[in-house]
Amino acid sequence: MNPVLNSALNTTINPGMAPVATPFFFYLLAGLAIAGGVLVITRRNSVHSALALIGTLLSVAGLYLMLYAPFVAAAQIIVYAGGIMVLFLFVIMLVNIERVSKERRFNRIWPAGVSAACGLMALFVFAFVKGKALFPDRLMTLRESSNTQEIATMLYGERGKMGQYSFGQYTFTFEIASLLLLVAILGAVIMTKKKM
Amino acid sequence: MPNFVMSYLGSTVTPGQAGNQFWALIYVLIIFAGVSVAVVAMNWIERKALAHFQIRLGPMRVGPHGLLQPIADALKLMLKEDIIPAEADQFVFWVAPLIGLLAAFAVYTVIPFGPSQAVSDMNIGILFMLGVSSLGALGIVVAGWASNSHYPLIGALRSTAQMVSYEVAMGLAVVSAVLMTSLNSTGTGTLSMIGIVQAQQQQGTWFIFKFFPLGLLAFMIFAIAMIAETNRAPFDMAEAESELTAGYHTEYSGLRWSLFMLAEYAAMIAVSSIAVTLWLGGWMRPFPNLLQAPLWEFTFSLFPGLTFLGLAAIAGVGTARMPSHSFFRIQRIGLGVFASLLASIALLLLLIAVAGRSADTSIAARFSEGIGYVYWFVLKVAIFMYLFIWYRATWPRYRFDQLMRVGWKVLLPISLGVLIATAIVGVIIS
Amino acid sequence: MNAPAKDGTQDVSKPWQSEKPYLDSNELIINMGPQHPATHGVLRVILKLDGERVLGTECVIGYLHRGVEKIAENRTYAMFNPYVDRMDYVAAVSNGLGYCEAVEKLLNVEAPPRAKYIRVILTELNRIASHQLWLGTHALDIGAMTPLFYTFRDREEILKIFERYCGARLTAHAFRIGGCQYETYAGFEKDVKNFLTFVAPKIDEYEALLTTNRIWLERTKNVGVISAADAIALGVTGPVLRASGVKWDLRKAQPYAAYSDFDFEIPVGTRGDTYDRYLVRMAEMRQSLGIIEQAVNAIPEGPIMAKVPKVIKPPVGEIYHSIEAPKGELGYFIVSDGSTQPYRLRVRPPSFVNLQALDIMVRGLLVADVVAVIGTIDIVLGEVDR
Amino acid sequence: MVDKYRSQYGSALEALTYLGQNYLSVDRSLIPDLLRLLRDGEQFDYCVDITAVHYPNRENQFDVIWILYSFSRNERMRVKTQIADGASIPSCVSIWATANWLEREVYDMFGIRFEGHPDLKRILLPDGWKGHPLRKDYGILQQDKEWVQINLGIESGQ
Repeated sequence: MNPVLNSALNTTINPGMAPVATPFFFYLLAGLAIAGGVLVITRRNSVHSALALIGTLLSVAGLYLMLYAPFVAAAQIIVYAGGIMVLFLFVIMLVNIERVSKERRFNRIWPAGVSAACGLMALFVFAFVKGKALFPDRLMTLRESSNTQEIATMLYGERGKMGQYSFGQYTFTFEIASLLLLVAILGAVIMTKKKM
Repeated sequence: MPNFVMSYLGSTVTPGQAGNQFWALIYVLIIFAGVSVAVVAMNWIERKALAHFQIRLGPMRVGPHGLLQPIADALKLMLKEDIIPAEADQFVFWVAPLIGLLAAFAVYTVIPFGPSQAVSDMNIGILFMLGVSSLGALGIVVAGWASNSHYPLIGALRSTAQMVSYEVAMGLAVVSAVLMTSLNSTGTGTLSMIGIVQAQQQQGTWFIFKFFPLGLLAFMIFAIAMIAETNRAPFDMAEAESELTAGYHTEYSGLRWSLFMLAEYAAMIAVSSIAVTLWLGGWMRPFPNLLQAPLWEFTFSLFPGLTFLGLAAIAGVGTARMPSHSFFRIQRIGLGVFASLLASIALLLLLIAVAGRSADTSIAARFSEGIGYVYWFVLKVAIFMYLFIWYRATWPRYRFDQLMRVGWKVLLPISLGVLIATAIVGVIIS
Repeated sequence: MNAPAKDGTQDVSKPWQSEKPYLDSNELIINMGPQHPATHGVLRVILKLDGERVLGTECVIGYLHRGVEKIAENRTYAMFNPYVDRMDYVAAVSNGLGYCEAVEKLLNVEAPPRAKYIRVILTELNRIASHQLWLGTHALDIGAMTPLFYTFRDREEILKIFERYCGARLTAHAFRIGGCQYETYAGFEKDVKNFLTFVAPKIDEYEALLTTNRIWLERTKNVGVISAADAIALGVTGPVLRASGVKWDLRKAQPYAAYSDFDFEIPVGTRGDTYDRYLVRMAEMRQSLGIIEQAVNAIPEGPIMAKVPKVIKPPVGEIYHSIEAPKGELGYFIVSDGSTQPYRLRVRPPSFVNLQALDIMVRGLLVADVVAVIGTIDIVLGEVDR
Repeated sequence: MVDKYRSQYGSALEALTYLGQNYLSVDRSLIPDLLRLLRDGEQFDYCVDITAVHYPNRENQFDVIWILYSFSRNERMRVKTQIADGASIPSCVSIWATANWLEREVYDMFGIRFEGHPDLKRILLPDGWKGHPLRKDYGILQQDKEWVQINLGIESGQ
């Protein structure tokens, strides 16, 4: 790993924690994540791909742990693996769409898919090459601590005292997210609304 | 070698913190063995207690008073043929019980049997537990799907919907407990399990008694939600024999089926240990602050020994009253051996307790202290286990839609209310 | 779905027809097959489900059909007596009473008073045993495991009394045409009295377990409701009819076998749902205890067998006689052509007719309720299929 | 009550009693409306039973019997009619819903067809069964030999 990142990491961890980020675990988890991702796409049976996706999510949670962000890892397990994936499996089982109709629809739109993938690939390559210039020194400065007060101050600056926080520069993004959720909920209600 | 071992015995830091993988492995093995023994004991107690509730005797043939029945069951299940339905999904069918088991046992890495008796003290302990226990629902969904037959699918969907909806109520109840931890001097709460128990110690009250109605209410919600979470007693819609034959594990047989049973019991113990840690002050003995005097300290440290002595006495009375017919001779010997085993454990514990009292810094003192912690924790969990059985004997089963109604329309609003009330009271007091 | 008519009584004559012309995509047809834990015997119910909700049911019966009525035409009157016990094997004694009384009516013979009293005592004991078996299995279907063991322990006492009286426990061939075969064994009254004092607190135990049990109420209140008008139209009788508010009991309306000498009330429900049927049957058990007590205290002395010719050859003619069996009105229509064998013997089984009401009670409920409703109608397949 | 009907229907209706149980022996043509009249006019609102008796040597071979009971008057009544073999009789499911299964059983056992019955098919015997067991000409061993041998392929039990 490049020295800058390593030293930055070491300073941020509190002294009591022995380094968990041993290379062996890192490669294991990263490998698992990639393998899971590949499996998700290649599997014909939708339940298998869902399981593979769960595998990926869990290994990513492991990666977060290695980044000394247990809270994010736990959130990842609860929200993604425990919550959303269960509902995914629910939908797969309940709707039980036959495979044939899926394939026919999939085949017709593959040109659009490929072009979108190429666009995304170009974006990644561009960011990777120009890395330094684009994000000069935006290293992860968020230090992990079990003290919720510290986290609050880090996230929301000094105003993060108990109860009087305001989102500062994140307000706009927060509103968009909630709007998105609202749309999703309405969609769900309309789609499942049977003539009772 | 001894001082090497001794140094570890005396360690006051959980292996996780000490970063010592080897010692953590030992702890994990101890906990696995402990939980398996607990599951075996639970199996026996459930059958006997349920039987005595229903004015019958329960297993009496296999070993004295059916003591060897769980072992016989385990053997039977191992020898049973492992049938996989024809078009079942081989891989998924094989993986499902493993997911269930993984979810059930992963929780034990964080359960604190004592201030330093836990595999690792994650600072997100309670979150990790909720996350992993919600993975259990995956195992069930996938099992229902893989059996590729009508009833298990419906059973699986039902039990998953039930688990997901009760997780919400459970999570909120847990949050209100965690809120209480932040009312100590430093004003910052903690998610780590050991931290929660220490907070209860500092605040001198178990959270069940804190802000009187709120703590109890949150505890009640958690107690109800945890029964639904493990598909037990009044909420056992999944294996409602009368309609869906046996729910999601209909197609399983033999060892694979026993994995599901193991997962269910392990989940029950895990969930009730969360309740104990959060509301009933984990490993703390009753009235730790009030009765500080060394005399009290000593009497409480005698409790483990006395309990085993009581058990040994019961077993002894059992051997004495065993009928003298030749058929019972072996059983009488068996029960006698069991009684003497219990008696010897009792003696050992009493010895440690007495030795511990005399010299404070000696290994024995720390040993008896450690035993005390584990004993009180296990005692509280055992009470919960008995409640599970009691519910199963008395309550009929909820219908599925009533179950969901209770989950969403009753438990959720109350737990939200309790959460808000705890927050308000907390801010006002601190 | 046949929408219920304005005044709440559905047009019951037309069985369920699905308005939807095509089989709806998520309409499920589940077979609650002949061997299913909750169908109290070999009854197959085809459930047409929309998701969890029941659209309609169709009962397929006949798995236990033994052709009892055909056999009757080839047996003499006395030889047919044991067959009658095999129909509703849970309440065998009351079957026997019905048959013997029907033939006695045909022969225009009256059983002596002592025989009548013995008959009443044994039939009421049998009613309690039948209700206890119903309560045990019904509670088990809804999930409460414990009542089953309590009820079967107490039922054991009744079966012991039958065994001491006539040698058989379940299908006790207790009565003969013209009276009873056996004089009551020494200590019969003492046993019955001990039983009365033994079982009274036990019924309170069942009540304590279930009557105010939150989940029991939730699972049985407003489940399987049938209005009085529908019940009468469907010919439903017994506790199911009384739970719907019709105060009618053959023991009071058309008393037979010394029932006129005893006073007892008829418990009646109001809403006609599963909970009311539960209450009616529990009250009926208590009433039966009262009847037995009065009968045992006032049992007359005297012969136990009327003068009945060795070979029973009733005059040509036909009669219909019915009694109040634990499940409802059990009737015998016997046509005799003067020979020793009945020309035609028709049995009117209460379970067969009550089962017909299942379709009405269950529409719109959930699968779990179908099990509860089958339990509450209290059917015995031996009687349904004959 | 009986004479009111005799005046109305004249010869087609005949009231008899045996051992205190009165019953009407009625001509086949009166059947659906007389029963409806009995239910509405005379409150015989509970149809206890519908059954039949087979008299092979009579030209009208079958007796179809309705056993009625009136709750309000606490009284029983039987209505009998005679029909020839193969003749059908109007169904009274629309009068009493209980008739549905009772008529199906009479059809199953005797082969008497009921017109207007919602779904007249066998109720106790398997659908593919040939013959109607309760007819006098149907031997008692036939049921055993026929079904057991053909379907189960084993020698009959008797």
